[in-house]
Amino acid sequence: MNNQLMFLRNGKVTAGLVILGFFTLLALLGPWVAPYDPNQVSDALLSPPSAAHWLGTDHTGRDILSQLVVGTRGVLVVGLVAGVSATVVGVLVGVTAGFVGGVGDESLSALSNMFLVIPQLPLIILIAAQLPSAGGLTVALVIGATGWAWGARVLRAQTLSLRKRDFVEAARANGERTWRLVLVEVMPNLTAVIASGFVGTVTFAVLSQVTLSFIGITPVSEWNWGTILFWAQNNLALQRGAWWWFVPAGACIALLGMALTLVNFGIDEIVNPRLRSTGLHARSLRRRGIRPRVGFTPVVREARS
Amino acid sequence: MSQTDTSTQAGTPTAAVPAEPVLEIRDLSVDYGFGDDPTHVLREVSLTLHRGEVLGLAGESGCGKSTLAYAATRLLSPPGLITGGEVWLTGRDGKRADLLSLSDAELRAARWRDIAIVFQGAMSSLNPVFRVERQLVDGILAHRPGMRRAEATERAAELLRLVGISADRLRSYPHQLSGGMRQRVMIAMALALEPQVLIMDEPTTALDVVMQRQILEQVMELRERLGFSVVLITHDVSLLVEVADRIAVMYAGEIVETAVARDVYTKPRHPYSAGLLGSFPPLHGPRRELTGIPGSPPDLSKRPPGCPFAPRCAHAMDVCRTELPVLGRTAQAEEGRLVACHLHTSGLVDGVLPGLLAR
Amino acid sequence: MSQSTPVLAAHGLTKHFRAGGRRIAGRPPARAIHAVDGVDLELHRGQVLAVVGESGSGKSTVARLLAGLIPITDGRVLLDGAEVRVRGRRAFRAYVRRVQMIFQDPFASINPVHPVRHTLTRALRLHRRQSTGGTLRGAELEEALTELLERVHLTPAERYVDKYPHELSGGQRQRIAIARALAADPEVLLADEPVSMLDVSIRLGILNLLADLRDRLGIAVLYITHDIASARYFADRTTVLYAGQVMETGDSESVTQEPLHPYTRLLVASAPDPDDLAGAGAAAVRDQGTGGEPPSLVDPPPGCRFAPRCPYARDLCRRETPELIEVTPGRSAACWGYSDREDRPEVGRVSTGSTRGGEAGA
Amino acid sequence: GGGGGGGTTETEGGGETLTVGMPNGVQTENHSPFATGSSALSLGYAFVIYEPLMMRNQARPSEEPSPWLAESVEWNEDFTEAVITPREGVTWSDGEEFTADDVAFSIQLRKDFEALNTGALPYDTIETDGGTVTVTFTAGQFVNQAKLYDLVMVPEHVWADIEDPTTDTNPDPVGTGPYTLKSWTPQAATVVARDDYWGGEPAVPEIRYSSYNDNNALTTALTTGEAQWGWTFIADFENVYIAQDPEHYHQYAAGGLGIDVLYLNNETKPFDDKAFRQALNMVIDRQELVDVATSGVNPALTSVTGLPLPAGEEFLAEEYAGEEFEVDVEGARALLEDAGYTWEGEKLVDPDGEEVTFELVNPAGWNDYLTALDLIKNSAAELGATAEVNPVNQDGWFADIIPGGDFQATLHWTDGGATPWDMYSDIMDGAHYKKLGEPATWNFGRFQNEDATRALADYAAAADDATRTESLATIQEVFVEEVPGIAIWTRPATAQYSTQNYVGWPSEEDPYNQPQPTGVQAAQILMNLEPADG
Amino acid sequence: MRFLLRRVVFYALTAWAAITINFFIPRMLPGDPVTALLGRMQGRIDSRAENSLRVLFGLDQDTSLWQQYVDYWGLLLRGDLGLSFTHFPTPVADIVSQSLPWTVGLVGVATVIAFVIGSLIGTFLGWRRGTWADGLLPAATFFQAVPYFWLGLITIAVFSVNLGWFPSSGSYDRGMVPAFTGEFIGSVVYYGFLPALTVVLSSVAGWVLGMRNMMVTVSSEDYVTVAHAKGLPERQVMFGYAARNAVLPQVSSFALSLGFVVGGTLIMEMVFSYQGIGYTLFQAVSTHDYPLMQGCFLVITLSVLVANMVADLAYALLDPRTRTEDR
Ligand SMILES: Nc1ncnc2c1ncn2[C@@H]1O[C@H](COP(=O)(O)OP(=O)(O)OP(=O)(O)O)[C@@H](O)[C@H]1O
Ligand SMILES: Nc1ncnc2c1ncn2[C@@H]1O[C@H](COP(=O)(O)OP(=O)(O)OP(=O)(O)O)[C@@H](O)[C@H]1O
Ligand SMILES: [Mg+2]
Ligand SMILES: [Mg+2]
Ligand code: NI
Repeated sequence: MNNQLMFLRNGKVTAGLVILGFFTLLALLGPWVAPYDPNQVSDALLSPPSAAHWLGTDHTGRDILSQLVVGTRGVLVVGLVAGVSATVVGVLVGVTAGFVGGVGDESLSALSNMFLVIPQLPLIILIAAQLPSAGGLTVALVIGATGWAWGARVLRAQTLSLRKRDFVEAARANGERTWRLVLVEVMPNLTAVIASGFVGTVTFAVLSQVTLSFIGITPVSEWNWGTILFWAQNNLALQRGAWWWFVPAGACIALLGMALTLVNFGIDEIVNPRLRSTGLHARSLRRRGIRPRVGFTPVVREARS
Repeated sequence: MSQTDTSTQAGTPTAAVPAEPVLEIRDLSVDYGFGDDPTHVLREVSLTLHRGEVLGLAGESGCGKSTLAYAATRLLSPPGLITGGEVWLTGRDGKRADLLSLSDAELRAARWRDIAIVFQGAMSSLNPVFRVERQLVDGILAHRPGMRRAEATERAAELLRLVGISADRLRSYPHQLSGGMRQRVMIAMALALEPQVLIMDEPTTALDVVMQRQILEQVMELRERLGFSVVLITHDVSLLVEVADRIAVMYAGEIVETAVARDVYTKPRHPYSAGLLGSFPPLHGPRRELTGIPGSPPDLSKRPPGCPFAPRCAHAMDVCRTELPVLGRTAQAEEGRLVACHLHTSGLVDGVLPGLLAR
Repeated sequence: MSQSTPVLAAHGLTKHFRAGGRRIAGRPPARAIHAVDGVDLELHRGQVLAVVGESGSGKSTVARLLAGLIPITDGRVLLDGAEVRVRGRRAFRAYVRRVQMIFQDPFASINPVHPVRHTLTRALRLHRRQSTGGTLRGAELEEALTELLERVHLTPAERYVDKYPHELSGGQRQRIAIARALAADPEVLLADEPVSMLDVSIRLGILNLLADLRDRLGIAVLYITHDIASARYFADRTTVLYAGQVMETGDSESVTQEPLHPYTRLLVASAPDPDDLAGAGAAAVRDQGTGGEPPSLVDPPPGCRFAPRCPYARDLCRRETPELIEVTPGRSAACWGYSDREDRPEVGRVSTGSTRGGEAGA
Repeated sequence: GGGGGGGTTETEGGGETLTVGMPNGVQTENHSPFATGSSALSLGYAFVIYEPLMMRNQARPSEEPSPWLAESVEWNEDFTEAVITPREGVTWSDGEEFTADDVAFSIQLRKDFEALNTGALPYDTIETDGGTVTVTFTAGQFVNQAKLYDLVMVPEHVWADIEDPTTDTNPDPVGTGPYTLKSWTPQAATVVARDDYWGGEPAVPEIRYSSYNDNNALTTALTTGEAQWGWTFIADFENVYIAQDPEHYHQYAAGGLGIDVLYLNNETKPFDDKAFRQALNMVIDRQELVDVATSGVNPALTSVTGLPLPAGEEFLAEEYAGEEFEVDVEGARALLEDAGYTWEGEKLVDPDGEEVTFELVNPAGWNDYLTALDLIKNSAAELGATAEVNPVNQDGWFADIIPGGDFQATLHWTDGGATPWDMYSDIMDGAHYKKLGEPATWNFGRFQNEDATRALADYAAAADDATRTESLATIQEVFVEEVPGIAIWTRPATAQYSTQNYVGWPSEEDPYNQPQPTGVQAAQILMNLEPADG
Repeated sequence: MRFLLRRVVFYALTAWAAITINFFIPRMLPGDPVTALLGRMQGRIDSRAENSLRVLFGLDQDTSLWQQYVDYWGLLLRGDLGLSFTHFPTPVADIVSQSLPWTVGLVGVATVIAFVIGSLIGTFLGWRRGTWADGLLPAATFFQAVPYFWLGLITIAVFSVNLGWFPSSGSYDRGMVPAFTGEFIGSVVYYGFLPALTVVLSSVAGWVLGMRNMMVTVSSEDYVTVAHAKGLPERQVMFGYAARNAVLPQVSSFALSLGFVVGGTLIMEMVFSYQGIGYTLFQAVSTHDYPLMQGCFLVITLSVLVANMVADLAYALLDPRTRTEDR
C-alpha cells in the first residue's frame, strides 16, 4: 500500500491537515480577507461581537477578527522559519553525530544534550530581550537556534541504528561516497522522523513566540495571536468581561497546536505501525461488540463474509 | 520433479497413536484486521494433540503456525480475531473445556496450569526489568494463592536446576543471561505448574545447532519424566522428523498433511510436504539432488479459490484451481494420516499418482 | 590442494574489537574482544569455500574484514597474490570492484526507500564504464540492468525494475542483493549467511543460483553459514571456525562425514538429522559432556579455545594453542590430538556419518 | 474567599489593617530609604518610617509647603542658602531625640555620597548653629527648593556607624515617622503605628504593603478589595474598578505640573519647519487622546501654553489666559498653504516638492503612548501627511533614540517640580542642547531659541517675582509660537483607594496632596485618615 | 559505575557551558542596566542622577571581558553571585535563595502530580485502546497545545475573580510570616492550588499521550503476552509488566522536559504573581540586571541539571539494564 495514502486515510491526520490548511490559507490571504485594517481605530470601543465586528473590537475600536486573521501570518511564518531552521540544524548535528561516531559524535551529542538540559524558554527570553529589535523573524531564528536539540537527539539515535543497517553497509561495500551514503541512503529513511521533529518544533515555536509576544518581549506592532493577547491582558480584557478579545486568540493557538499534534500522531503511526490498526476501526469494532485486548483475543462467531 | 531414494522402508511408528486427546482444535478460524476486509489467515483448522505426544507443526514462514498456537490459547494480539471454532482442552482433573468460550477468569486459571506456551521470540519473552526469580514466582503464586513466597522461590530454584541452570541465577536480570539460558528459563517457567500441554513456538531458531540440540533434548527428557504433551512449531522439518512423534504440515493457513513423523519423511503424500523435504540437504548419506519448491508462498490476503498450493504444484489438476481440498484420509486409507490434496482424497486411481507421492 | 594462486587469500587474519564501548583517547584499549584470531583462508576461482561455526564465532567478521569494511588488526589479505591496501576511496573502490559482499538479511540489506532500479544502477554506475569510457548511462545502462536481473533469474526484468523492496518476496530481494554484488563483475563473492533469513523452500533457489554463478562465471565464493548440511551440499571446501580461530579445514564431504576436530564432531552431531533417528551420533558426542558455552572472547585464555568443552582435553590443550596440522592431504585440524607430541590427547577417530551410512541409504 | 475582602483583618488595636498594593514584583529585604529599588522605597513603607523636612502639596505645587520635620526652611535672596529649623519634641522610634545634628548629618550624607544625591543638589557647606542647620549651595536653587524639602531624615546615631550607606540594607529601620516595621516577607511588609509619634496616634493601626507582580495582579487585588490603596494604570477604571463598589472605590488623579510631550526633532524634516509643527499642533484632538488612550484618566491639556490647569493657573501668562487648544484642520491647511506646501491628491507636499512623511516611535508595550501615537497618526493624515507608528525596543529607545535625537517624533514626559520651569526647560532649554547623535539629557528635540534659553536661565536665577513673571511670559510665547514640541496631556499622580474602612483621602474635593502611597506625602495622608463610620 | 561516571562528566560539562553562556549572553548584546532602570522608573528618577547610578553599579570602569569572566568564576566558586542592580544592594544569592524554594516546591509538586496522573491515564488509555477511551485523545491534544498563560488567566478569571474560591495571586496569605505551622502550610497549599492546577492541566496531556503510545507499543511486547499466558491477574499485567516498562522512556523524557517545565513556570509565576525564580529572572531580564539574570539562569539551569541527575538515577534504579551496560 502506498505510504502517502495511508497517511491520509487516518482521520486524525486529515482533521489536522484541514485545520492547518485553513490557517495556511488565512496566512496567505490574511490582509485581503480581513474585514478591516487591524490597526484602524474606530468609535466602537470595546464592543462585543456584532454583525459589523464578528469578534468585537478592542479598547481603541480595532476589529479583533481582522487582527486574528492578519496575525495568522506572523504565527505561521515564525513557526515555519523556526521549524525549518531548527530542523536543518537538528538534521545536520543529529545525522552527523550518528554517522561519524567517535569523538565527533561524543562532542555533538554532548552539545545537543546541553541544549536540551538548559531551559529553553528562559534562554530564549534572555536572548530575545537583549536583541535590539526582536521582530518575528529574529525570534524565529532564536527559537530555531535553541530548539534543535530534541530533533538532533532523536535523529542521532535513528541514524545510529540506520548506520548499522545492512543496506548502508552494503552501499558502503559498493564504494559509495560518504556524503551519498548520508544523503541518498540514510536520509530518506529519516523522513518521517524529521517530519515529526519539524512538526514538534513548529508547535514549540508557535507557543514560544506567542508567549514572548504576550509578555511583551517582541514588538507588539507585529500582529500575531500573542500580540492580541498582550493588548487584551494589558487592557484588562478579562476583568472588563471582554471575552471576545481574549478567548479566540487562545483558542486559535490551541487549535493550531492541536492540528500539529494530530499530524504528528499520523506520522508517529507511520513510524510505529503498532499504533495504527485499531484506531482506524474503533467505531465498527464497537458496533460489532468487539473489544480488542492484548492477551484475550476476542472470539466472534459471526457469519463469515 | 525429483526423486529421492533415501528409504523405501517405513520405520515402525515410534508411538502407536494414543487414544486420549488432550487438546483438540476444531475448525479454528482466525482473521487479521478489524476492518471490512480482514485477512482470513486460518480457515477452519483442526488438529488433535494426544496425551504424552510431541506434535510437530511444520510449514514455511508466514503460513500461520504461530497464529494457530496463539489463537488456540487466545493470546493473539490485535488485530487478530477468532471468528470460529473450538479448542477443547482436557484439564488435569479430566474435565474438558472449550478455551474459546471460557470466561476471562476461568481462562486465566487454565492458562499455565493446563496449557503453557513458550514463544517464538523467547529471547524477548522475559520482562527486562524484573529478576528471573520474580518472574518465575509470580506465575506460581498467581495460581497457588495459598503458597508462601519462600516455597515458591524454592520451587523456582528447583525449576532452574531442572533445565540445567544453577539456582543462583535466580537473582539475575534477563539481560545478564545468554540467549540459551533465557530460553531455558522460559522453558522452566512454562513447566512451573506441570501443565498438560506445552506449546513451543520455534524455541530454538535464534540459537545455534549445538544449543538447539541441548535444549530440545532437555525438553524431551522432561516430557518423559513429567508426561506432558508438546506442540513443537518450527519450519525446520529435519528437526521435527527427529524429535516429533507426529507432524502436521501447514501451508497458507491450512493443515495440508498430518502423519506419523517417520511417514512424513519417508512417504510424503502432499506435494508440498514432498517439496519441503526436497528442499534441505541431508547431512549424511549420499548427496541427493535438491529441487526446492518453485514460486513463492501465497499472499494470505489474496487467496485464489481452490488449493492454495496449486500455483506452485507440479501435479496440479484443474480441480485444484477451483476447489479447496479438505483434510481427509488418503485413498489408501493409511492409518493415522490425513491429507488435504485432491490427488489423494478424490479417489483417483493409484497409477495416476506421481511416483514420490505414491510411495 | 591449491592448484593455482588463490584469488583472495588471508594470512593470520586478526581482528580485535575494543570492549566496553568507546575508547578513551590516549589510553590503550583496556580490553579487547578477540573476534578473529589468526585465520588463514584461500578462495579459488570457481570454487566455494564454506565457513561454518556457531553464532559469534567470527564468521561475519571474517567476511567484513575481507570486504575491507572494517580495518584489520593484524594479518594480510592478498588479492591475486598481491597484498591489499585499501587506503583511500579510489583504492577501496578498485578493490570492491573485484571483491563483493552479500549480506545475511535481504530484508535489511536493501534500502527500503529506493526502487530496485536505484539500487542496481548505483552499483552499475559505480563500477562499470561506458564503452566510450564515461559513466554508464542511457540505453547502455538499461541494457546492463536487464542483463543483471536476468543473471539472477529475475525475468522478465521490466517486472522488477520499478518495484520497491517491500513489494518483493524474500527470495526476490536476496536476488536483488546478489545482482547488486554482481554489478561490479567481481571475482570474489563474500556471501554472509545469504539464506539464513529465507524460507526453506526459497533457500535452495538462492544456493543454486550461487552455484550456477560459480560454475558459469568462475567466481570464487565465500559461503558463510551455520548450517553444516548446506555447506556439505554446496561448498567445495569447508573451514570450521570456533571462537575466532580455524578449527578444521578440508573438502566439505570429508569434513562433514569424517570430522577430525572434536568441535567439528560436536557441530555435526548436533545438527538435526532425520536419517539418524536414534540420535546415535549426537548421543555419542553428547555423552562425553560437551555441554557449556563458547568461551569469552575478551582476553581468551591460552591454549585451545575449545579445551574447556573438549572431552579429550589435556593439560597441553589448556596451555598451548595448537596450530593447524595437516592430517591428510588437503585436510588440517587445529587439535593437539593430531600432533606427534608426547603429551597429546587421544581424540580417537569417531566418525559420525559414514558408519551409519547404510542405515539411511537405500 | 481569600481573595475577595480577605485583606481586611482586625488587629489587636481594634482598627482594620490597611493593605497597600504595589505592582513592583517580588521584593528583597532592604529597608534603606536611599537605595533605589529597595523594598522600602519600592513598596513605599519608607515614607511612613522616614519623613521629609517640609510637606509640599503636590496636587497644588504652587502652594507654600507646610512644616513637617522642619519648623521652617528660610532661603536667602538668590536661593543659595537655606536655614533649616528642626521641629522640637520629635523622637526617633528608638526613643532618641530628633535634633539639628540629625538634619545636618542627613544632608551631609547626600553630599558625601554622590550616589545618595539623587536630586543632584550642588551642596556647598552644611553647618549646625545651635538649633538650626544652614545649608549653602554653589548655585541658586529657586527651582530646586522642593528637592530639599523632600529629603528624608535619618538618625545620626544609627547611620554614623554605617560604613557605606549606599549599600546598607538598614535591617532595623529607625525613623521619626508614625509607623515602625513589624514584619517583612518577600510578598509583604507590615508596619504598625507608634504610640509616641510626634503628630499623635494614627488612625490606622497597621499597614500591610503587599507586592504584586504586575499591574494586572494589582488591579485584580484592588477590584476584589484585597488591597485598599495602590496606584496603577487601570484601563477603563470606571467599569473595571469603581463599578465593583461605587460607594467606596475611588480613583483620584492629582494633576501636577508634569506633562507628556510629543518631542519633535527640530533638526530634521518635516519638523525643522515651524509651519508644519504648528499645523500638526492644530489638528491634534487632545480630548480624544485622553479618552481613548488613557481611558480619561489623564486630564486633557487645554491651555495653548501646555500648562496643566488648574495646577499651573498662576503661572499662566496674561497673554494666553483663556486661550485654548482647538482642532482646526482648515486653519492648519491654510497655514501650510501659506508656507508653500501643496497637495498632490490628498498627499501633502512640502515646499521642496517632497511628500511629507514621518515616523512616530515609542517603546513597545507602552500602551497609552502607542495608542496616542496611533491617534496622532490619524490626525496627521487629515493634513495629508503620512505617519507611521513604529514601536521600538524599550532599551534601545532609552539608550540611543531619545538621548541621541534619533527620531522624528516621540512621546516623552517632563519633570514636574514646583514651577513650570522644569517642564519648559525639559522641552526647549538651549542649555541642554547637544548636536544630533550626542546624548542630551533633555531638549531631545534639539530646539534652539536664544530668547527661550535666556529666559529659562533668568527664571532660575531671578531674585524677584517680577523677573520671573517676565521670563515665564517669554518662555510661553516661544513655546506657543515656535511649537518646539507638542504638549499632549497632563501627567497626573493617580491612585486608587477604598473608603470602606477609612476616610480622609486626598480627592478632587480635598486636594491636600497627591494620593500615591509611595512618596513623602504618605505620612500626611495617613495622619489624615479616620475610621469610616459603620 | 562507568555509566554514572559518564553522566557526572556530562553534567559537569553542561554546568560549565551553562555558566559560560550565562556570562556571555548579556554582555555580548547592547543595552545597559542604568538606562533600563531609568526607564522602569519612568521619570521618577532625576536624569541627572544617572551618573551617580553608574558609579554605584561599577559600570564606569573598563575591565576586559576576560577579566570579568575570571572574576565571575572566582566569585561563583566562593558562592558569591554578586549584588543585584535592581534590588541594590541585595546579594543575588539572597534573592535566589528566597525565591527558589517556592518554584521548586510548586513546580516540583505540580510536575510530579502531572506526571503521575498523566501516566496513569495514559496507562489506562493505552490498555483500553480501541474503546471509547480513544475519544479522549483529541481533547488531550487540545489541552496539550493550550498556552500556559492563557489557561492561567482564564482560571483566575473564573475561580478567583468570578467565583472567589481561590486567591488570584501570591504564594501565601500576605498577612502571614513564613513559619512551620499548620496554618501557614495550609495557606501555602491554598494559594498554590490554582497555579499548580494550571501547570498540571497543561502538562498532563503530554504525559497522557506519551504514556499511551508507549503502552500500546509495550503491550504488544512478548513479555506482556507471556504475562497473560501465565494467567496473571490483569492488574498485575497492566501495571507490573506493561506500565512498568512503558514508563521507562517517560522517565527519561521527564528529565529532559524539566527544562520546558521551568520555562512554563516562568509564565505561570508572572500570571499568578508567584514569588518564584522564573519571575525574578524575567524581572532581571527586563531591567538588564546582569548579576540577577546570571544568578537566576544559573540556578535554574543547575536545578534542572540536578533534577536530571535524579531522574537519571531513578531511571537507573528502574531499568536494571543501565546499571551494568555501558550507556
Ligand atoms: N498483525 C497482523 N496483521 C495482519 N496480518 C498478520 C499479522 N500478524 C501476522 N499476520 C499474517 O498472518 C500470517 C501468519 O503469520 P504467523 O506469524 O502465524 O506465521 P508463522 O507460520 O508463525 O511464520 P514464522 O515461521 O515466520 O513464525 C502471515 O502471513 C502474516 O503475514
Ligand atoms: N563492531 C563490533 N564491536 C565489538 N564486538 C563485535 C563487533 N562485531 C562483532 N563483535 C564480536 O565479535 C564476535 C564475532 O562476531 P561475528 O558477528 O563475526 O560472529 P558470527 O560468527 O557472524 O555470528 P552469527 O552467526 O551470529 O552471525 C562476537 O563475539 C561479537 O560480539
Ligand atoms: Mg511464527
Ligand atoms: Mg554473522
Ligand atoms: Ni518432484
